[in-house]
Amino acid sequence: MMGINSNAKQVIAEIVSNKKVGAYHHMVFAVGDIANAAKPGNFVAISVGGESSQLVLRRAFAIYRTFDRGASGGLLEIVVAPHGAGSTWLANQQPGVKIDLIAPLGTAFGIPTEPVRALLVGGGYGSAPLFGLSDVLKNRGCRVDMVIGASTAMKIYAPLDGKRSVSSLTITTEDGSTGKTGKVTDVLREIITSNEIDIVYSCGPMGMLEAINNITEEFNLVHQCSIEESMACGIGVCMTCVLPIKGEDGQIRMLRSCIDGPVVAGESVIWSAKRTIPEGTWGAH
Amino acid sequence: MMGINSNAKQVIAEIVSNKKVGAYHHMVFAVGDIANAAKPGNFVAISVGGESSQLVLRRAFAIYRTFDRGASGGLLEIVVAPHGAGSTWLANQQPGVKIDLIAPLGTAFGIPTEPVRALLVGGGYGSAPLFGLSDVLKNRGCRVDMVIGASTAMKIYAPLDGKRSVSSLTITTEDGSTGKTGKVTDVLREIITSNEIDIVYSCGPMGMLEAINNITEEFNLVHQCSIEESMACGIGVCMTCVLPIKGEDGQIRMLRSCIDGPVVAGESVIWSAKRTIPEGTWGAH
Amino acid sequence: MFNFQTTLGQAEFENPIFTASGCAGSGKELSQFFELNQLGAVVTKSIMLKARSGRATPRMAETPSGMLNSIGLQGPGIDLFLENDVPWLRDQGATIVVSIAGESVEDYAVLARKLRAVPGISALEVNISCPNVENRGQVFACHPETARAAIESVRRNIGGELPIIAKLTPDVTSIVEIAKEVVAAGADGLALINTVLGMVIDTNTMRPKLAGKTGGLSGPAIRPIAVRAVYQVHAAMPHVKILGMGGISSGQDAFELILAGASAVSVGTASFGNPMAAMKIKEELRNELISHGFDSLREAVGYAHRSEGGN
Amino acid sequence: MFNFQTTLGQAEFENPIFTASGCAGSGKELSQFFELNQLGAVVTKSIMLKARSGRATPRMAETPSGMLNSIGLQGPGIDLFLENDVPWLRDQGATIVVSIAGESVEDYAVLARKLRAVPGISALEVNISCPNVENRGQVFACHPETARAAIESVRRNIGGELPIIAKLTPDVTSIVEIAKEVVAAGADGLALINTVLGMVIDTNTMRPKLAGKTGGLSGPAIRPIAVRAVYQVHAAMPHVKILGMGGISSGQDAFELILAGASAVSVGTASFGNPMAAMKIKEELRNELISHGFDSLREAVGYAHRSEGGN
Ligand SMILES: Cc1cc2nc3c(=O)[nH]c(=O)nc-3n(C[C@H](O)[C@H](O)[C@H](O)COP(=O)(O)OP(=O)(O)OC[C@H]3O[C@@H](n4cnc5c(N)ncnc54)[C@H](O)[C@@H]3O)c2cc1C
Ligand SMILES: Cc1cc2nc3c(=O)[nH]c(=O)nc-3n(C[C@H](O)[C@H](O)[C@H](O)COP(=O)(O)OP(=O)(O)OC[C@H]3O[C@@H](n4cnc5c(N)ncnc54)[C@H](O)[C@@H]3O)c2cc1C
Ligand SMILES: Cc1cc2nc3c(=O)[nH]c(=O)nc-3n(C[C@H](O)[C@H](O)[C@H](O)COP(=O)(O)O)c2cc1C
Ligand SMILES: Cc1cc2nc3c(=O)[nH]c(=O)nc-3n(C[C@H](O)[C@H](O)[C@H](O)COP(=O)(O)O)c2cc1C
Ligand code: FES
Ligand code: FES
Repeated sequence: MMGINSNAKQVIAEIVSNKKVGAYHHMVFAVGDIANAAKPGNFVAISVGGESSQLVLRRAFAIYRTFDRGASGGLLEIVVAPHGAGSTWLANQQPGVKIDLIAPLGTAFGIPTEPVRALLVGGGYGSAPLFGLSDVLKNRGCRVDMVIGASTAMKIYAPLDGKRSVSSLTITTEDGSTGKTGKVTDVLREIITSNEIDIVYSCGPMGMLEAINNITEEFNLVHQCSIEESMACGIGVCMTCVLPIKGEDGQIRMLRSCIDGPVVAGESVIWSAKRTIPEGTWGAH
Repeated sequence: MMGINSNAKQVIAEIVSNKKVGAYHHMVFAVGDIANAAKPGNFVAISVGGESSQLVLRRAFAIYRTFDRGASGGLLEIVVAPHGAGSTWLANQQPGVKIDLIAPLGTAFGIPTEPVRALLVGGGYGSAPLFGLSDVLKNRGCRVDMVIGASTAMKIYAPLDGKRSVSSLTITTEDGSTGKTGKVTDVLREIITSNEIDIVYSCGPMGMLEAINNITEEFNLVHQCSIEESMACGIGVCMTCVLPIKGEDGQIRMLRSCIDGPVVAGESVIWSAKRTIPEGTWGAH
Repeated sequence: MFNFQTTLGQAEFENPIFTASGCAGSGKELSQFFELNQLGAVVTKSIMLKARSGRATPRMAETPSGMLNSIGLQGPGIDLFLENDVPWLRDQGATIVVSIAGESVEDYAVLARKLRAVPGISALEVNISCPNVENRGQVFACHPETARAAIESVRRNIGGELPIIAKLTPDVTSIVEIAKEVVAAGADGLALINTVLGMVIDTNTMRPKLAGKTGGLSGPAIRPIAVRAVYQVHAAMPHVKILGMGGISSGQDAFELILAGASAVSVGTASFGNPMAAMKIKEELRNELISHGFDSLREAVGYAHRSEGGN
Repeated sequence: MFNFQTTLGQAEFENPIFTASGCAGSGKELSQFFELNQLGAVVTKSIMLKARSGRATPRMAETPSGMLNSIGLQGPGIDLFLENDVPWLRDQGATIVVSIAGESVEDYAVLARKLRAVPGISALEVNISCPNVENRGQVFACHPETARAAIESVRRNIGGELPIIAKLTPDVTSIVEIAKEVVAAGADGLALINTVLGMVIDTNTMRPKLAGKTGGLSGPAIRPIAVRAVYQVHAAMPHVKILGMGGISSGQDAFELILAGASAVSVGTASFGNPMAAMKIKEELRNELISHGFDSLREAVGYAHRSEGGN
């Protein structure tokens, strides 16, 4: 457990841009060195609400991309879905405003050493971290296919330059307002088969991740997924963000999704637990 | 007691301008009809902190001036001294921001029916409501002299057009950075005598008001002062803002400075009480 | 048609949004902002036998998402109150809940006798979260025996008509124990919660900020405590009607207390920040209930207690 | 030279800023942000006899200026804790206060025996705000008898060396009564306050938001309750050292608790919003004390209690 949060830094970062993209806000922060340290899958924890806010906890956001601009400092980008008080506040902040953030936090997507065929599956704003991942995979010589799904077109996050970086992009919406009508899982089996996928990466709501995991098990594929649990601290000190994870020793433990996640192996998650403590969990009684 | 708050309206008012003037912010709000109803001495109660603020109470500000612009709606002006969380937040809000305010509240300065010689004495931002008062008095044919004091030059609020509206303006600062060195009370006796003052109006910290009242008693002058007590509601429902006031029947009562004040007769205030309940107060035991 | 009506004991109310005692003045102050007959009820400031000057100032301190107050029950005394305030409220068509407070068990008896024949009062809220001068200034509602004694005293003297709502403090080891005691003593309903004892020290003067040193904490900060208290008491005595309060400032907050088990809610501190708070909350609560598919307020009361199987 | 040192029982600390139990993980998580030896002490997460998975999720809900948690004391158990966590903290040069929690009086005895010979521990914080399985799950600190029994059990088994700091819950009718009881039972100091029992109902699911239904309220919302508790206990027992906590997020907040009577303060929830909170508070408190003319922390402890004549 040495080196928890070992790349993390707290900085006051200026908002460089804030653009509405469909239902989301694409926000860019000037973060300095942090940009170098971030890997696809990591997240950033952001203070919300300003000076005399009643919101005492940070909000976590998956890092969409980072740019190292050398001497002029790095940029970090996120995609915000205005939802409750905190995310709505953040989405309303304009360029020039200074924001307190901590990054990079959490685990990153594992990158295969061989050039493999990877399928990236994102739900809603869950597509955001997959574009950075796609770039890294491509640089390693991997073929990258992508599937993005949401309830409706406004909630599909698929920027142009992101689209260009993948070999194929399939979009699904439940209301059929863009792409195929249905869920991401409706198209996975065909893509996995026809594109001879070796590994699946996913990010989105728990229900979607579970459905994806059922399919990857069916095909016996490696599945790395980024989970989203309610986090009070984001740095491992509060124990609120736990979920049952089976270790290599077969033991189930309540692990923190902020430092042992958000990216975890799909096979290690006890999907059936559904927010209970499964029998046999270490320390359960 | 009929007609409490009877002219008060709650409106969402846009900030029209916000300019730093010395240590203060001169702020202008587009308030519509309210501008007509306000009288010198009234105050406005303003929500601070924004959407998810931890500041649950309004802040009171003396109304500096109002303008009726006919069809295009009225303007209301205040002078804000950034102090704690609420006033600092307000002073940082820029034109275009919408603010929830209630006005006009509280009692107004009594206007003599005859053309008399009035002396207006303000401490710090306490000078603000006196300029509107001065205009009204001048229109009634009164001669108006003014004294403004503060600890230092930056805390003297005396705008150019305000200065023009008075017959004489004396400024005092404790550090001598502008005007005469000393307190307002150091110059009062001379002005009262030489200008044959009939009535004194004052607004500022309690200590200053008390010192002024000692002098007006000495000269047997009418003294109307605007007091400042901690207010939770500003509209008379919470009973936090009380102070002991002697009625015409000689009975001392704990009266609400938000509806029975802020302007009260200097002679009715039990200055010696100093935040205690004086003996003989109605209901004290 | 959505049914917003509610009951507390035998009393019926058109809607579940009340003002909180001590947070609506005499009613006149708010009537400039909305018509008082739009409220489920006006709960009056706790009235005592005699006129009271209340505590010295400062009487309030703002705190994170809340405030402390130590008003000390300033008021005109029951006789002037019945002469002036009640008739005025009646003229407005307001539904009236009178809150009373005593310094002794006997005070409660006298207050009840003075009130029992007064027309136009819907219920009595009995504030027993105040100091008992006969018992070293200990708060009645802090101990089962004194809580019981105060409520029994009202019960015996009020006659059969007026429902009694006992208002409890959360500053106890078990609010359920006190609630059971006052219900056994004859309370028809419970008002939960009064303020939480707190203190602020002024770091400039380096002394307690309030003249009375301690004060009552109210506002959104205490809402989780209120929800817990209402939930616990409703779980223990589902048949006892609860008037919930503590930090309600939106329809969603009111909905939370209703789901926990409150049949009506009082709006206190929120009215200081916004005189229209009660009206805003009323509208928002109605929408909240309708959007969740409820046909009436009553169906939602205590809904958070349904068994896991429920949907 | 300004003297920032403080003592709790026989234990001495370089400065009065501690982490709060359960709010600093194992220490490792924070050590990326600052050196742990800069703290007055690291107070470890309450450790129990055996490994514990803690409660099901959701375990937290944000509330106005605060949060609810129901972690359920997840942890590795005392043996692994002594094997891994304590040596690591010692290596960092951290001053260590170990927090223990039991489910029975006997648990506290065993924990004390396991700890008494461990080198490098400065004090024991005894968390008695946890359920007693032998007494219908009632919280030890809620009743004088069980509070006393738990502390006595530690006292008898710890030997004479380690100071015992009893951590109390504010959810009682009289915290002074409980405080007196645990001091009589052998506590050298008191930690005030643990979280306040609360609940949030999720208006979407219309059920309690936390899997454990109720949770502990912490953060700035409860600060006035903490200040009051520290002030009351210090007034009653000025000689007993207090470790104050509850919503401290600035040096001014810490100063408030110190003026009320705390000799040191723990920073909890504030570290969730800002991992550097403890360091920021330390700096701000030092400046606050110096700017008020104090030459040492000690002079300021309980200063708000001085008589009216004082300046
Ligand atoms: C690892 C991780 C990555 C995330 N990435 C993104 C992202 O890229 N874009 C984005 O818009 N949002 C993301 N979220 C969700 C985001 O952190 C906020 O929780 C969400 O925006 C709701 O916060 P709020 O203040 O608007 O809602 P509120 O209702 O005010 O939140 C109240 C509390 O509940 C928690 N909470 C509420 N909803 C969620 C949720 N869905 N997941 C976790 N905690 C929640 C909040 O963190 C907060 O503490 C991510 C969350 C996690 C844990
Ligand atoms: C009738 C009246 C007229 C006022 N006119 C002006 C004005 O023209 N310009 C101006 O800058 N300020 C004025 N004030 C003071 C103003 O209302 C704020 O209280 C002050 O700015 C401090 O608020 P804060 O949020 O910055 O401080 P905080 O410390 O955050 O305030 C905390 C609480 O204490 C109360 N409080 C703090 N200081 C004072 C004070 N001096 N008087 C009353 N309550 C206080 C606040 O209202 C608030 O509820 C007036 C107050 C009253 C009662
Ligand atoms: C200024 C003030 C005065 C109060 N006076 C009384 C009172 O006279 N009688 C009473 O039973 N409760 C009184 N209360 C308590 C409120 O009725 C209510 O129980 C409490 O404030 C919690 O609700 P809130 O958070 O909505 O304010 C008072 C509260 C405040 C803030
Ligand atoms: C997530 C969390 C976990 C906690 N765990 C413990 C614990 O294990 N033992 C304990 O004595 N107190 C525990 N507490 C209580 C804190 O130590 C502290 O007493 C309380 O939170 C008030 O301080 P704060 O407002 O600064 O957080 C916990 C608090 C929180 C928020
Ligand atoms: S969010 Fe605090 S431990 Fe993970
Ligand atoms: S401020 Fe509430 S009564 Fe005056």
